[in-house]
Amino acid sequence: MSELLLEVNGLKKYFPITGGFLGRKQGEVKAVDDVSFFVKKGETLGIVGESGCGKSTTGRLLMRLIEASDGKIVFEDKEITSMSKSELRKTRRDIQMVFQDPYASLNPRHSIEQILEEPLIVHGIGTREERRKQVKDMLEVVGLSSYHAKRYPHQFSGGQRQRIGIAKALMTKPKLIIADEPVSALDVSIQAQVLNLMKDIQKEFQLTYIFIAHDLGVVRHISDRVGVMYLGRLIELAESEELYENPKHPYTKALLSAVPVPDPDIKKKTFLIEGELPSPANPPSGCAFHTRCVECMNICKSTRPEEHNLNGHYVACHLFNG
Amino acid sequence: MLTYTARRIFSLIPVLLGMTLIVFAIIHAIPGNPAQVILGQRATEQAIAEVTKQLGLDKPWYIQYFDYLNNLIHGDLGNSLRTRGPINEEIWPYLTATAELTIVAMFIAIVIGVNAGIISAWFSKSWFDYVAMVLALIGVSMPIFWLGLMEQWVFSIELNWLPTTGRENVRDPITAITNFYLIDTLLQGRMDHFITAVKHLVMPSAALATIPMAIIARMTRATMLEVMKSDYIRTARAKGLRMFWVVYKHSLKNAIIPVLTVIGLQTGLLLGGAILTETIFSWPGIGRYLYDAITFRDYPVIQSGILIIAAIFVLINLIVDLLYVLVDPRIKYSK
Amino acid sequence: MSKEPILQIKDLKVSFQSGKKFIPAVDGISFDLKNGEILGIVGESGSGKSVTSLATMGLIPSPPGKIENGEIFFEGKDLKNISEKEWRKIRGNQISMIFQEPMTSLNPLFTIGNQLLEAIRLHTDLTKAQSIVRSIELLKLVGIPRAEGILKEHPHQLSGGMRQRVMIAMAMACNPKVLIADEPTTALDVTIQAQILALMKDLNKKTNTSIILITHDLGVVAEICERVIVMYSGQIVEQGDVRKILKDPQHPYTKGLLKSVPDLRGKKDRLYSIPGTVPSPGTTLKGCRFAARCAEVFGKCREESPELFKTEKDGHEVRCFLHTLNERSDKHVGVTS
Amino acid sequence: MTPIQEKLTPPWKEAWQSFYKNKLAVIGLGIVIFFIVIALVSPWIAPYSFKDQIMAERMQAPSSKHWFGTDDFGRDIFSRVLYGARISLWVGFFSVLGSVVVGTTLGIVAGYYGRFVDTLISRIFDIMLAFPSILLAIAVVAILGPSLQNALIAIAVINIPNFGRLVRSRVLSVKQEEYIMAAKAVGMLDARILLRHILPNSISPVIVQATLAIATAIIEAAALGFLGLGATAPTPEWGKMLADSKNYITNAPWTLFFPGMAIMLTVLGFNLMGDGLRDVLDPKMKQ
Amino acid sequence: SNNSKETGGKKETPTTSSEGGSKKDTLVYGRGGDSTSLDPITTTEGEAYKVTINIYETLLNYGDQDTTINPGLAEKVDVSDDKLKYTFHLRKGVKFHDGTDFNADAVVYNFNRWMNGNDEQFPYYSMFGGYKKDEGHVIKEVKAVDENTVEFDLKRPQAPFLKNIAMSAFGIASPAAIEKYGDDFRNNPVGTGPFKFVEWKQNDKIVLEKNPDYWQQGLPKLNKLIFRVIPENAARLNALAKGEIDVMDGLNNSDEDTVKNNPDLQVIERPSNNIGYIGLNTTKKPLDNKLVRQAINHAVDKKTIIDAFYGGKALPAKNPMPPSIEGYNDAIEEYTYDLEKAKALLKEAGLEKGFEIDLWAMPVARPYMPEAQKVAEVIQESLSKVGIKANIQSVDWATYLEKARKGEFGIFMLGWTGDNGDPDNFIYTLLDKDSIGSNNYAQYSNDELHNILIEAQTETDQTKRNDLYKKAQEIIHEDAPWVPLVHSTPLLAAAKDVQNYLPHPTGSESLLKVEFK
Ligand SMILES: Nc1ncnc2c1ncn2[C@@H]1O[C@H](COP(=O)(O)OP(=O)(O)OP(=O)(O)O)[C@@H](O)[C@H]1O
Ligand SMILES: Nc1ncnc2c1ncn2[C@@H]1O[C@H](COP(=O)(O)OP(=O)(O)OP(=O)(O)O)[C@@H](O)[C@H]1O
Ligand SMILES: [Mg+2]
Ligand SMILES: [Mg+2]
Repeated sequence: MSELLLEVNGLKKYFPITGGFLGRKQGEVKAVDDVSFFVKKGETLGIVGESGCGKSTTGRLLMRLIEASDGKIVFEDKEITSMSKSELRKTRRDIQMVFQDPYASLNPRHSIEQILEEPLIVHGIGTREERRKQVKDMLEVVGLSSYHAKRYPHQFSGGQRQRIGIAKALMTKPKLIIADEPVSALDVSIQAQVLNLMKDIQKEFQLTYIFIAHDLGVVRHISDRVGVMYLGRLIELAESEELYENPKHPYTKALLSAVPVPDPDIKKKTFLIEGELPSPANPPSGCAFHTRCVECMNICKSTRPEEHNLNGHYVACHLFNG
Repeated sequence: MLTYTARRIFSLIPVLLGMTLIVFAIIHAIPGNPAQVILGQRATEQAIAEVTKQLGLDKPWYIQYFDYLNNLIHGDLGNSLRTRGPINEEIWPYLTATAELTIVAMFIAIVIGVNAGIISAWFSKSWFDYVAMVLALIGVSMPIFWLGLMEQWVFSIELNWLPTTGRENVRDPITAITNFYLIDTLLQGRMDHFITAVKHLVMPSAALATIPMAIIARMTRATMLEVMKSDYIRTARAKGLRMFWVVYKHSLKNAIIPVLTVIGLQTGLLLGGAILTETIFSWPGIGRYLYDAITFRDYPVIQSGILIIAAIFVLINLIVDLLYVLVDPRIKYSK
Repeated sequence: MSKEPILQIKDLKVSFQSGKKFIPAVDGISFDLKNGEILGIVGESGSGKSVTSLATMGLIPSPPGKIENGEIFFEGKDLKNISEKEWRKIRGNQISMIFQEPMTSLNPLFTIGNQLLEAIRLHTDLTKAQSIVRSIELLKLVGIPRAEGILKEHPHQLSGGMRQRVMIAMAMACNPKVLIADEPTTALDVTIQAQILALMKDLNKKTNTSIILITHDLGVVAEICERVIVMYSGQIVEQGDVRKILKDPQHPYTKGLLKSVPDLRGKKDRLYSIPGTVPSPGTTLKGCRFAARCAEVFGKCREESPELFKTEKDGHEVRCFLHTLNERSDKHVGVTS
Repeated sequence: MTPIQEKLTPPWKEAWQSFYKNKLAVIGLGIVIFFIVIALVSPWIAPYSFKDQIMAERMQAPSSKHWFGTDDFGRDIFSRVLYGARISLWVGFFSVLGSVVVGTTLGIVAGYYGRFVDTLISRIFDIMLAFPSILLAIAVVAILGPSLQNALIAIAVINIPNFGRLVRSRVLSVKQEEYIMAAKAVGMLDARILLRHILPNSISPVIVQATLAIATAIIEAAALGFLGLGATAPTPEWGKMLADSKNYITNAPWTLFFPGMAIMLTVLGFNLMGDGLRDVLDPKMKQ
Repeated sequence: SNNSKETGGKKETPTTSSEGGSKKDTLVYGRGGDSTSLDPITTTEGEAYKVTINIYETLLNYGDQDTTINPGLAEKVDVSDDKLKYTFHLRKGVKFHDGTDFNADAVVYNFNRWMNGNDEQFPYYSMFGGYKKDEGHVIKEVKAVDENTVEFDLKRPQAPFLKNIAMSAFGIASPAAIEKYGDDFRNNPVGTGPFKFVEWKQNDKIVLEKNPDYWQQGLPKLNKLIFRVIPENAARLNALAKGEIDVMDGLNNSDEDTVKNNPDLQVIERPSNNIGYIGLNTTKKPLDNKLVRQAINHAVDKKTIIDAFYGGKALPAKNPMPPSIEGYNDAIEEYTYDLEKAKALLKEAGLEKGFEIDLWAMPVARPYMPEAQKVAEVIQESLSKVGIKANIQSVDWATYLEKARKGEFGIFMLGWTGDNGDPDNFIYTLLDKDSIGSNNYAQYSNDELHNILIEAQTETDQTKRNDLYKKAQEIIHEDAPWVPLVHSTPLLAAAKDVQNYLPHPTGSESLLKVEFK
C-alpha cells in the first residue's frame, strides 16, 4: 500500500509575461513555485487552494501537458520530465485526466462512442469490435447505458457528461487519474453521484487519484491525504483527518473556518482573514501568506519558510521553526 | 498610449514595405509597356525601345525598386509617366475628392446603420427589425454599379431631382481651397454652392454608402443583441436606468467595438471600391485615377496610388485600434 | 419575531417561450419577505431562483419571458400593472439587486465612479460633488480601502471580491428597503465569501434592509439566513425557519440535499445521492415533480401533485404527501444510502 | 431514466430543424436551389439559344415572345439570364472553393504552428487585406489577361486572407479548448489532434463564411465583368450583360434591369442562407 | 432663359458674365477622357488636341470640314520648284496669350525644340521622318528670314509636308512661356489661339476663356469653354439631356434616336476620316494563305455590323482608307458577303473543315470602332457559319497594341484615324513592309507595294500620286491582309441652341465660331 507511484520534487512553472516591443519578456507568473510531494499507490491525494493558486497548473505539469520550468516528476521510476515524446505518449496511457468543465472537455462534434473509443485507437488497443464492446462496458461502469453511445455531448446533462469524462479517462486502464475540479461545475445532488462513482471505480480499478478542488468538504470526503496550496506553493500537507482536525498553518486554519457549514448551531469562531489573494506575478516576499496572516512575524516578511515534517504532517511556516 | 501609438506606427513599416514590394512585383508582372502607351498606336519599335530606356524601365526591377524606395524615403512619389507631373501634387485633388465622397458616405452609413441596428436590437422581432434587416440584406446583395445606374435613371432622368454626374455645376464652379467642397463653400459663405455640392454628393454617396450601411446595421444589431443579454446591462436596468440610456450609454459603448472594426474595414474598402462609383458618377477621385493609371501602365502612379490607399487603410485601422483603447480600458496595449 | 411583510409574492408563474410553447420556469410560488429579515432561497440550478428574483424586479426579458400569473406586492402596493416609469422608481431605489457574477455584472467600459454615481443620481437630487462624497462613504461602508482611488478605476482593475463589494455598494446607494442578492458569492473563494457574507449581515443589522439571498449552498444559508425557501423545478417544496429546515427537514428533496453535502466536520464513507436529474423544464409530469427521484415515493405521488402544506409549527410549509401522513404517525421512512 | 422516451436526434438533423425555423434562411435556400436548378437545366428550359444572333429582333421590349426582351444582338435576354446562372454560380462556387482550400490550409498552418510561420503568413494576409480588394482583383486580371477563368482566380486570390484569418483565429481559440487539452492528455499525435479535433471544430464558421463569400464573389465577378475584365463574349455573364447594356439605360432599360435583378436575387439568396447557417453552425450562437 | 437646367427644379443664377445680359456664352463640352498634356507636341492623343486646337494655332489650317490646306498663322506659303524650300509669310500683329509677339523666331524656336527632341518628349515628330539626328529626317533647316518670314529647307521632297504642318500637334507655342515653365509647360499652355488657358483639374475639367486680343475680329463668340470628363457614354448623354453640358462626343449610335426625339438636342455628324478593320496576320497559319484571308473577307457581314453598331451610319469599307481621301480607288470590287464563296475558298485552301482561332477584340472604344467587343461578337457568329471557330480574346489596350505590334495576334480588330488626310498616312503607315514592327500589325509585306509607296512619297504631282495609290489599293485588295470593315461617322450630340459647330474629320476642331442661338 505504501508503494510510491509518483514523486514530485521542486516543481516550478513560471509563465513569462510578454509584452512591450517585439514581445519581450517583462516578468513572470510564478504559477507553481517549488512544489514537492509524493503519491502512494492506491491513495487519493487532494489538493485544495483558492482560485489561481496553481492547482491546475500542477495537474498539467504532472502530465507534461505543459513543460515545467524546473523540478523532477518521477512516475513508477520513470522520469516524466525527461522522457522523449513517444515514451511520454506511452506513459500517458497510465496517467489520465478528468477535467473541470464537462461542457468544454468533450469535443462537441464527436459522438460519445467516438470520444470513448479514441484513446484506444490512439494507443492501438484492440480491434474495432473489442473497442466498441469496451466502450459499452465502460458506459455501464459509469452508470450510463450503452444506447447513449451514439449521442453527442450536448445531449447530456452536466452530471452525465462528467461521467463520460471519467469513462474516457478510464478507457486506457490508467494507474493514476488526475482530476482537476471534476465536480465544481455540478449541483450538490449531482456532485454526490459523481463523487460516489469516483470512489467506486477507484476500488474497482485500483486507481490512484490526484484530486484537485477548491471545496474543502469535497476534498476531505474523497482524499486520504490533503495538500493546501497558496500562491503556487504547497504550504501544508497531511493525512486528511489530521489536516482538518488539527490544521497547523494559519492559512489552512483561516480557510477551514471560512467554509460555511449547513448547521445553524455551529458557532463560528470568527477567524476572517483580511484582504485578497496577491497576484502570482508579484508575490509577497518571504512567506507568501504574510500579508494576510494574523500571526505574522518579522521573519515571515523576509524569509521563505522551510517545509517542516511533523510526523508526516508537512507544514511550511515559521511558527514551527526549531 | 503614446508609446503604443508610436509602436504601432513603427510596426506598420514592414507592412508598408511589404506592400511596396508587392505592388512593385505586381505591376511589373503586368504585361504591357508604358512606352507603348505613351507613344500610342503610332509607335515604332525603336521609339519604344528608346522611351523605355529614357524612363529607366530597362533596368532590372530591383534597381527600379530601390530607386523608387529611395525617392519614397525622401517623400517623393515620383512623376507620372503620362502627365509628367509630380505625383505628390497631382494626387492630392483626387485624394481629397474621394475623401469627401467616402467621408460623407461613411457618415451616412454610420449614422443610419448604427441607429437602425440599435433600434432593431432594442425592438428585436418588431416589424421595424424585420423591415430593417431585410433591407440591409438587400443592401449587401446589391451590385453597386447597378444601383448607381438605377439611381441615375430614377432620380436624375425620370424625376429630375439631382444632377447626374460630377461635383459641381461647371458653369458656376466652386473655388477649391481644401478641395472638400462642403467645407470650401461654407468657408466662402456660398450657401448656393454648398447646396449644389450637397446635391452632387447625394447619389454617389448614397450608392457608396449602401453596402457599409447594411453591414454596419447588421453588425450593430448582432452585437447589441449580444451585449444586451449581458450581466452588466441587467445591472444597469436593476438600478432603474431608463431603457434609452441603457441602450445608448451602456450597450452602445460595448457594442461599438466590433462595429468599429467593421467601420475601419469598410472605410478602407470604400476608398478602393470607389472605382465603380466614381466611373458611373464621373467623380474625379482616386479610384478612377488609379484605374486609368492601370490601363495606362503609369507605374509610378499605380504604385503610389495603391500605396497611399493602402497606407490610409492601414492608418484608419490603426486609428480604429486606438479608438478601442479609448473605448475599452481593458485593452492594455502599453503593457 | 413578528415582522410585517415588506414584499409579498403570490402565486407567481413565469414562462419562457420555446418554439411555439411557453414553458413555465417558475410555477406558482408564493412567499413573504418580512421587514428586516434575511430570507434564503436554495435550490438546484434551473429551479427558478433567478427568475423569481428578476420577476420581483420587473426585469423578466420579454420576449421570450412572460409573467403568466401572480401578484407582487411591495409595501402593500401591487406591482403588477405599474408603468415602466414607476418601475424605474422602485428599481435601484426601493428594491436593489446584486448578481452572481461579479466579473461581468459591472460595465467594463465605465469607471466604478461613473457607475456608482449613476445609481445615486438616478434616484436622488444630490449634486455631483455630493454624490462623490456619498460614493466614497458607500465604498467605505462595504469595506473598500482607498475608496477615492477606486472611483477612477475600471472594473477590470479590481479583483472579484472587490467588484462584488462595489456591486453591493451600488445596490445600497439609495438605502433600498429590499436587497435581492442572486448567488452573490458563488463565484468567489471561500475566504472572500466569508468576508462578503459578514458584510451583508452587517448591513442588514445596520440599515435594517431586508435581504433575499439566493444560493445553492446550504452552508451559506445556515450562516446568515433566518428563514429559507427550498425550490425544486420551479416550485417551493419547503419553506420555514432555517433551523427547522436544516435540522429537521421534512421534504425528501431537502433531506437528500442535506445528506449529499460532503461534510467538513467528519468523513462519511459514502455520500447520499439523489438519483436521477432535475426534470428538464417543460416535461409535463403527472404527480409530484420529485416523484421520480424520491426515495420515499408512494402511489399517490405519481398521481397527484401535492399542495404546499402548512405544518402548525411557525409557518413551516412542505409540498409533500408524506407530510399529511406523518402528521399522525411515526411511519417516517428513513432515507437509505 | 426512461430510455425509450428520449429520441435520438443526430446533430445534422437538429441543425436542420433549427435552420428550418429561420424563415428567411429557408427562403434564401429556396432561392439558391432555384438558381442551381436553373443553372443545371438551362439548356433544356431556355426558349432560345444564348448566342444565336437575330439581328432583325434587336432591342425588343419584353413581350410574350421574349419575356425579358432582347438585347442588341437580338438575343433573348430571358435565355441569357438563365444561362448566366451557370456562369455566376460556377464562378462563385469555385472561386470560393479555391480561397477556402488555400486560406484554410494557410490559416491552420499559421494558427497551429504559430511562431515564425504564423508571423509570416499573418503579415502577408495583413498586406493583402490592406489593398483595396477590387484593385487587387483588377491587378490580378491585368497580369493574367481578362477572361472568366482569370476573374475567378482573381476573386479566389483576394478572398484568401479572409478565410486564412478566420481559420487562424478559430484554430487559435479551439486550441485553447479543454477538449484539445484532453486530447493531448490521451497521448494523441499532433496530426490527429489537428485533423480530428481542431479542423472539424474550426470549419463551421468557414462554411458560413463561404456561403456569404459566394454572394460577394458573384458580385465581384459581375463587377469585373462590368469593367470588362471578366467573361468574354458571347458568354452570358450577368455583369458583362450589364456592362454591354449600360448605354441602353434610357432606351432599353430591360437589358439592364433583368441581369441586375438576377445578380441581386442570387446574392440575396446566398446571404439569407448564410445568415441562417450562421445561426445554426456558429457555435458562438449555440446554447 | 434655359441656360441652366443642371440641378433639377430650382434654376441657378445665370452664369454669364454680367454685361451680356442673358445670352449664353459658356460652352461645356463633355467627353470620355481627360487630356494628358496641353502641350500638343508632347502627345498623340486626340483628347489633348480637342483642347489645344483652341489654344494654339498652326502655320496652316485645314478646311473647316476637310483636310484641304488653308492659311493659318502663315498668310501665304511659297514653294520652290524642287519642292525643297518652303517660305512661310507670317501674319503680323499676332500676340501670344502672355503678351509676347508671335514672329519668325517663335516659329523657328518651336521647330527647333521639336527637331532636337526625342520620342519620349515629342512622339509625333515622326511625321517629318524622325528627329534631327535621324537619317530619315526631311527637314534640313528652319530659319527666320526676317521678322515675319520663315524658310524651311528640306533634304528631299515630302509630298504631305504642308498637310503635316497643319496638324494640331505643330501648334506654335510661346517661347517665353516654354522657357518659363520648362517641364511644366504641358500644364500651362500659352499659344495664340482664340482661347486662353485658365484652369485644369485633372480627370475633371479644363477651363478656357476668351482671348480678348485675338487677331480675328469678333471671334471667338464664346466667352468661356469648359471641357468636362464624363467617362460613361450614358452618363454623358444624361448630363447633356439635363443641360449640364452643351456638347458631347462619343454619342452611341444606339442613342441617336433618343437624341433626335429630344426637341432640345441635336445630333452632329463628324465627317469620316478613318478605317476600322479586321487584321489578318499574314505570317500566322492558316492566315498566311491568301485564300483563307479572302474567304474570311467573304464571310464578314459588314451590313449587319453597321446596322447594329454604327446606327446604319458608317460606310462599308473596301479599301484601307476612306473615300474622302485623294487617290481612293473606287473601282475596286468589294468582297461580297457570300458564305458559299467563302466556303469554296476555304475548301480550295484545304480547310473545308474550318479551324479554330483567337479573335482579338479591342478593349477600348475608338471612333472607328465604338463597340469593338460587340462587333467581335457579330464577326464570331459570322465566322462560325463557315466553320471557323473564333474565340474572342481581349487584353488591356497597352498590351493589345504591344502584342499587335509584335505580330502575336492572328485575327484582330483595329483601325486608324487619319492625321493629315494624306493617303500615305494610311497605306504606307499601315501596310508597308517598313511599318512592320510599328503599325503594320498584319505583318504584311509586299515588295511591289513597297516600291509604289516609296515612289508616291516623293512624287509631288498629285495625279501621278493618285494613280500610284490606286494601284497600291489593287494589290492590297488582292492580297487581303485585312478585312476592311467600316469608315465610321462618329456622332456628337449638342443642345439645340449650339450653332456653327463644325466637326472636323481629324477628330478635333476649333470652337472659334461656335455660339449659342
Ligand atoms: N498559460 C498560462 N500563461 C500565463 N499564466 C498562466 C497560464 N496558465 C495559468 N497561468 C497563471 O498561473 C496561475 C495559476 O493558475 P492555475 O490555473 O493553475 O490556478 P488554479 O489553482 O487551477 O485556479 P482555479 O481554481 O481558478 O482553476 C494563475 O495566476 C494563472 O493566471
Ligand atoms: N431568458 C430566458 N429564456 C429562456 N429560458 C429561461 C430564461 N431565463 C431562465 N430560463 C429558464 O428558466 C428556468 C429557471 O432559470 P433560473 O435562472 O431561475 O434558475 P436558477 O435557479 O437561478 O439556476 P442557477 O442556480 O443555475 O442560477 C431554467 O430552466 C431556464 O432555462
Ligand atoms: Mg484550475
Ligand atoms: Mg440563477
